[in-house]
Amino acid sequence: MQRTECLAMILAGGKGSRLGVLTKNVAKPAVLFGGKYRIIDFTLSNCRNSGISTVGILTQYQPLELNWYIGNGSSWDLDSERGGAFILPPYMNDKDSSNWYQGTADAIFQNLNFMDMIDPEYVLVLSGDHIYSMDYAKMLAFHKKHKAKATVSTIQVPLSEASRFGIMNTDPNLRIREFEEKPKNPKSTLASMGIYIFNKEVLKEYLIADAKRKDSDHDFGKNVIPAMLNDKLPVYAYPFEGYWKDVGTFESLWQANMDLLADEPLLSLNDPNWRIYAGNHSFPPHYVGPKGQLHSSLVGEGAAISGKVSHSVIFYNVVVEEGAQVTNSVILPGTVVEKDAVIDRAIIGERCRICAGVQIQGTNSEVAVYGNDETVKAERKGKGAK
Amino acid sequence: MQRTECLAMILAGGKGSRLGVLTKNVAKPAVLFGGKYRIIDFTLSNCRNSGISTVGILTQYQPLELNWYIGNGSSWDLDSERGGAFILPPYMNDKDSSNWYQGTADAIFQNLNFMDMIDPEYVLVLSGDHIYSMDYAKMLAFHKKHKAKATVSTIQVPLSEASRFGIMNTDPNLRIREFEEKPKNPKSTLASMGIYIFNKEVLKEYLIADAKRKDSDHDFGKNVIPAMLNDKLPVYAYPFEGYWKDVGTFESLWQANMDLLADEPLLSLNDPNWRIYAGNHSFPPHYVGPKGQLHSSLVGEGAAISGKVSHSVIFYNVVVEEGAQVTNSVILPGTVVEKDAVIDRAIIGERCRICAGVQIQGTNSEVAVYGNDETVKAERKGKGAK
Amino acid sequence: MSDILGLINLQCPNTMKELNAKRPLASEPFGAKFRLMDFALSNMVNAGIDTVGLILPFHSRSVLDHVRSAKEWDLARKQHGLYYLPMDEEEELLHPKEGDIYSYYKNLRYVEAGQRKYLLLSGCDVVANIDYEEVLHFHRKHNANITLVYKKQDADCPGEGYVLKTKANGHVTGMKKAENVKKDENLFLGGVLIDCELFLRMIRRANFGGKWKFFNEVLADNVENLRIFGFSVKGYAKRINSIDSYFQSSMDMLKLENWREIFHQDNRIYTKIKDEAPAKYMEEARVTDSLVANGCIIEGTVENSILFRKVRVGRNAVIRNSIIMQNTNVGEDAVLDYVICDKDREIQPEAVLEGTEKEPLCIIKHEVR
Amino acid sequence: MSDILGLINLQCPNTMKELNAKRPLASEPFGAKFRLMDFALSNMVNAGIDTVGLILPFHSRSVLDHVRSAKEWDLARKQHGLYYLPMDEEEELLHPKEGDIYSYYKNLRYVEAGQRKYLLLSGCDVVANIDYEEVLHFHRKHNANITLVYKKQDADCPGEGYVLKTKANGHVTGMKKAENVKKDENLFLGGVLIDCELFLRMIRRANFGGKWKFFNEVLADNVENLRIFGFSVKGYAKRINSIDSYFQSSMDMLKLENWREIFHQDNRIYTKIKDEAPAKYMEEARVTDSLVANGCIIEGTVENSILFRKVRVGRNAVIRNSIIMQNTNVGEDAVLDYVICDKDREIQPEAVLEGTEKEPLCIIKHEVR
Repeated sequence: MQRTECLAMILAGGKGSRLGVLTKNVAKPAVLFGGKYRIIDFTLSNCRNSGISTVGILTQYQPLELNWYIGNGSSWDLDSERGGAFILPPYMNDKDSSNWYQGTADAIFQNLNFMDMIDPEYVLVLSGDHIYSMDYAKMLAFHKKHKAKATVSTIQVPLSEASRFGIMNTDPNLRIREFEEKPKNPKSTLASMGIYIFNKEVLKEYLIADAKRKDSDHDFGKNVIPAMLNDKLPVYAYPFEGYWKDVGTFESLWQANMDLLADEPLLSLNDPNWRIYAGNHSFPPHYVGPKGQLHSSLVGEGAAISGKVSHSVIFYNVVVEEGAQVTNSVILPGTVVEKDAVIDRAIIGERCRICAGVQIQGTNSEVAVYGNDETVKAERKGKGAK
Repeated sequence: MQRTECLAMILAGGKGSRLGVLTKNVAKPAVLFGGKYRIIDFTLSNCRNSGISTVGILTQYQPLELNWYIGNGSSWDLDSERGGAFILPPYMNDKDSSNWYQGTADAIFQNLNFMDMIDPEYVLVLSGDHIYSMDYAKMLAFHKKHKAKATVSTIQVPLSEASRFGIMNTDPNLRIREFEEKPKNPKSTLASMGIYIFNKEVLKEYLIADAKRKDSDHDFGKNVIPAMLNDKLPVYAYPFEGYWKDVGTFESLWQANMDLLADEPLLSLNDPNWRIYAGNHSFPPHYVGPKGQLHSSLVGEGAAISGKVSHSVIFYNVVVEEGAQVTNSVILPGTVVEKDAVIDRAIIGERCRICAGVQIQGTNSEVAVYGNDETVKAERKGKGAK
Repeated sequence: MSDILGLINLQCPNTMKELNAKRPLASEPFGAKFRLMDFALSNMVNAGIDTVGLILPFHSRSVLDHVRSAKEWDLARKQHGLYYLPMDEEEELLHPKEGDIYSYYKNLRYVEAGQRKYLLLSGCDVVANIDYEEVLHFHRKHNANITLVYKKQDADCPGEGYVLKTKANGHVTGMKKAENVKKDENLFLGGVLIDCELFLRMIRRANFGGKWKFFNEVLADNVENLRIFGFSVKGYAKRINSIDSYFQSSMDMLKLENWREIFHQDNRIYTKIKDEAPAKYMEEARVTDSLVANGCIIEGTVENSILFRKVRVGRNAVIRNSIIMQNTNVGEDAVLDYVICDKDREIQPEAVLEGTEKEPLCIIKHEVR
Repeated sequence: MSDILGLINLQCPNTMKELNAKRPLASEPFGAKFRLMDFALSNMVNAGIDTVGLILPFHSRSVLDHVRSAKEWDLARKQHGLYYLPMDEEEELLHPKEGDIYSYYKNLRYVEAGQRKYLLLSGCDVVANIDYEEVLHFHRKHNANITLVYKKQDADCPGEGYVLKTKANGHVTGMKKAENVKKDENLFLGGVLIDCELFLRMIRRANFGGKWKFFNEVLADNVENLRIFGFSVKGYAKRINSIDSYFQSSMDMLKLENWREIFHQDNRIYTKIKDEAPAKYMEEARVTDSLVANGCIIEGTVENSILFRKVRVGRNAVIRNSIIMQNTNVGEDAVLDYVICDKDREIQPEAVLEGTEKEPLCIIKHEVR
């Protein structure tokens, strides 16, 4: 049997507080996206497509729906005897002490024994709440080629946004010389994506050291990477190019959905060589009625469209009745948009009922948002029930 | 799709403190038994053989090896799309509060949302650390026949041991009139096995009420069942007959292993209609050398026996070299008993090396016990490295 | 564990050879993402049946390719699950026996080893979402030896079939083969619930006695001796026995109530998972009265049609009254009307392909899969 | 994802018809719990190959029954995994073509769809734990077009086989068929690592040119044109081509070093899981020099023998130099010497069954499985 070369550890405990009603009962990685997906599908599919078959998923906040969704990992072909998807919640150790995960580095630190059991050569640390397609095998090849001890995946961001990220300065060989977490005056626009590859033994050493430091936030960007740089370890910046989005707010989640509707979207869902895997629901192909109208939209399975849908993302099992109009919106699974209802610039939660004639209208600066299982009887404008 | 009639919830977080070195890194349900099994195999196989396909496994103490072992549940045919094995560790809820499981009832209470998601008619509460074969379908039929709200599985115990158990008094119809947890002066010998069936809605109601009571230990035997009796709910005692053992100490674990060596053991491992499923290791059939001698013993796969083994349980991948003698002992996986070593009345941990010529001798009252990965070079008598 | 053992005979005669001579009827695509065998398999699984034997036709490649490990039907199990029952005698092929009795006889060991009380036998030529739990309930309630599943016909149904005469309580008093099935006749749908022991006895005796056909040589002869009951399927149920009935039944799915009843119940129809993206409608798309599967990208006009997974409809292309199977590209400005187009075809831009309602134009594959 | 696509030809000629005329060689039990095909399948899986095609023989029942969903080999996958490649032309059966080229030709679509750089082709008649990762390394190092896996024979090996002439660096300079393979000759073991593109080209051309046999009509003819290398297997490797070689190879497993090398490496041999209890030795058991599988219960004497799963050895029974397959009961006081006993047999108490080393007595099943 082959040794696991690279183990992926996905941080999936995020609460996603700014997504309000959409993360009331689920962790952010479980938020729905793109007509059939959940955000974590992109990271899991990246693993699968990059040939990484052993994945630890570190959960903490409201893990039930996420655990249920991931199940045995079979949707991503991760239900393998020699690999697999392992849910890693916080646990109690033999000293009867126990800790909730304190920071990104602490979460990995608390699972050192899992890492030791798998015993990979490299550890890939990922976040479960980014939307992107990325071949980690290329990043690993880069890491090996540069004989790095750690590699940080990076992307160019607009200078105006740089202070929201970890920003790096590199030498011409892409070796990182300086790393500043959320600098007030960023010196470059090369931002960390929160994706790291470490040589396992090096990672272990630094995590143990970091855990002992009382002044540490136990965070990769703030503590572990700077400590490695301080010790002059070879840490490199892998330059990623392509679509990458951390959807932290309603508006960015909405925008990321709308991005899919371009004629040639930057993030392709239809690439036969880079499939995006998702949980399966066994719904039939969707139905379009005699008066259905569909333009510039994505429509999931099991939906029944008898009204007008344009520039929208319609999830599985949504019903749009005759005379209803859905524009510039995201309708989550199982919601019924009744006769003559009108929805524009909105995100509507799962299993909602938008009653006949109701009008929902977001604004340019703020999309209207409704949580799950709501029945909307009267007209409401603006931000809805956040 | 059929509704799940009965959901099993297995309490598998026990530390098993009295099993010392054998539970240093694993929870008690993961302790090895019978040449190829772990204790929880019996409960999981009972579920499988009773037609229960949805199982929640509540873990807390050192869950890593247990999680790894259970994996996607495929060894017990629990990797089903419409059922499955779900590991349920403590988690953080949307109020940012979090609790370790406080008692048996609290552990179930904290997973009410899981129960609601599955939405079964009945909930079967089980312990993951008992060794027995039991058809839960019969107990469920009993529960339904008596129109009980709760049913407690019971077994007759010797009067001398009754004060270690929850003891019941029943009327002639087996309806429970009184339930005393560990009574000093037991009034009967009908003991609770810690196995309960509840109507889900009733269980939910009582768990919510129990959770609010500050004076409660949140324990089924101490609190929940007495509260139901107090409210005059129909609670029945299901009479189980057969082999049942809670192996809490080295001696009882050793004895339970020895029980398998009888010509017709009370607990059969060879019943084609009641298979005991276990994780699989893909080892070959075991090898017996030219000078091998084997009597009254169980031998697992991948073992290589060139010495003398009698009245012992030999796990997979154990090596017994020429001239070595193993008697009345349990040898856990991967251990090598070198030339001329002599072992009697002992439990030897995994991957140990018992060096050539060493003698290990337990006593009548105390078996010798060694933990995992030990190299035993010199003779030690008695209790070993507990 | 279910009391019922499942057995599906995929050796249905292929009545749609026009479409693909080597693809067995069981593997014909249906309903924009399914194959005909999905109905028989899913109906069994939905009734909690955990052991299903598939009697394979000689051309088994497309079946094995579709079902594979049977994960999608939750039948990839360690114990029980799916059993492939292949042909394995040269004799069967060289001198194929008419009828199904010999096929069952050869697989009696599967039935014996199953150790269940009942056997549910099914063909693979029916479009229906049948609740076999209800059938079992009916079977027990009537203390029947055998229950046959039938559909009372709403209209004449051309082509041969077996019809049942039943009393009001369902007791079957007569069975016969009809050259054409008429309105109000009870068409047998192929589902047979029978005690395993009785089945074993009947098949052994029939094979020994040189009989060939289970329905008309064994069951029909026992109408007097055994308690044979008929279970009437109330919902949509149609047997596919020609291109014509295939086309009609496909078009039936374009009615919302049929689509809901067949596909959108609690009891789902399962099929092979392909992980395609949601269907994408471009700005110029005009689609009405259609079923559209995931993976489709539509720039043209689609009316009253069924698009399987990964169909691409080019700009200004027009598809009407047609069935377009998986992975076919319809080029720009092409016009299709009353067409059944097989998998993986390339329809050239500006092509004009027209059949008629009575005779849809079949565009077939050259290669076999 | 592996660079290698696996393809196993299970249409090996059955050279052990004495034992079971309808069981293909691939399904012959071996080594107390395995079947011969387990070696080919496990060796591929252990090299990280995640897509394996099984070219089925006509008598495929025992193969489908053993492999089923392929979970045990970790090949029950959504994408990739195991593909059954059945016969599907009457012609193949009516006028079977000699040789293997037509079988490959018919499955070229599988090879094309796999989209991998290399193809690893294997038969199913070899007992060996082969590290194909090392073979790939060797193949790349020598920039070979084709690498053939062989074993230099320690002793004469009766029966026909293909032998390779190699230079010191492994370059193959000659290939031929031998009627009897001699000591020190390089016996080809059936493993071929080849670029997919080259394989596709060669098979298309060979089939078109009316050639039948891949080894001696295609590979042998290209020794001059292509870089063909031979990879020498250092460890235990034996081809099963007769009852005699089967018996010898089985007995070889009773040497601790062979048992360890074949079965007890990091690279395991996988087989169907049966969930039997550990073997139970009763007070009276006397067992030496044997392999004993789970589920056995032994009260008698066993020497120099192989007991498959669920064999029961009654009190005072004596088994020597024998292979007893799964689920056979040996009655009290029975005596077996040089016996090969098929599955599910009942050996009566006090029976005396004796073969010789040269000619073991075969006790066969009547039914087929």
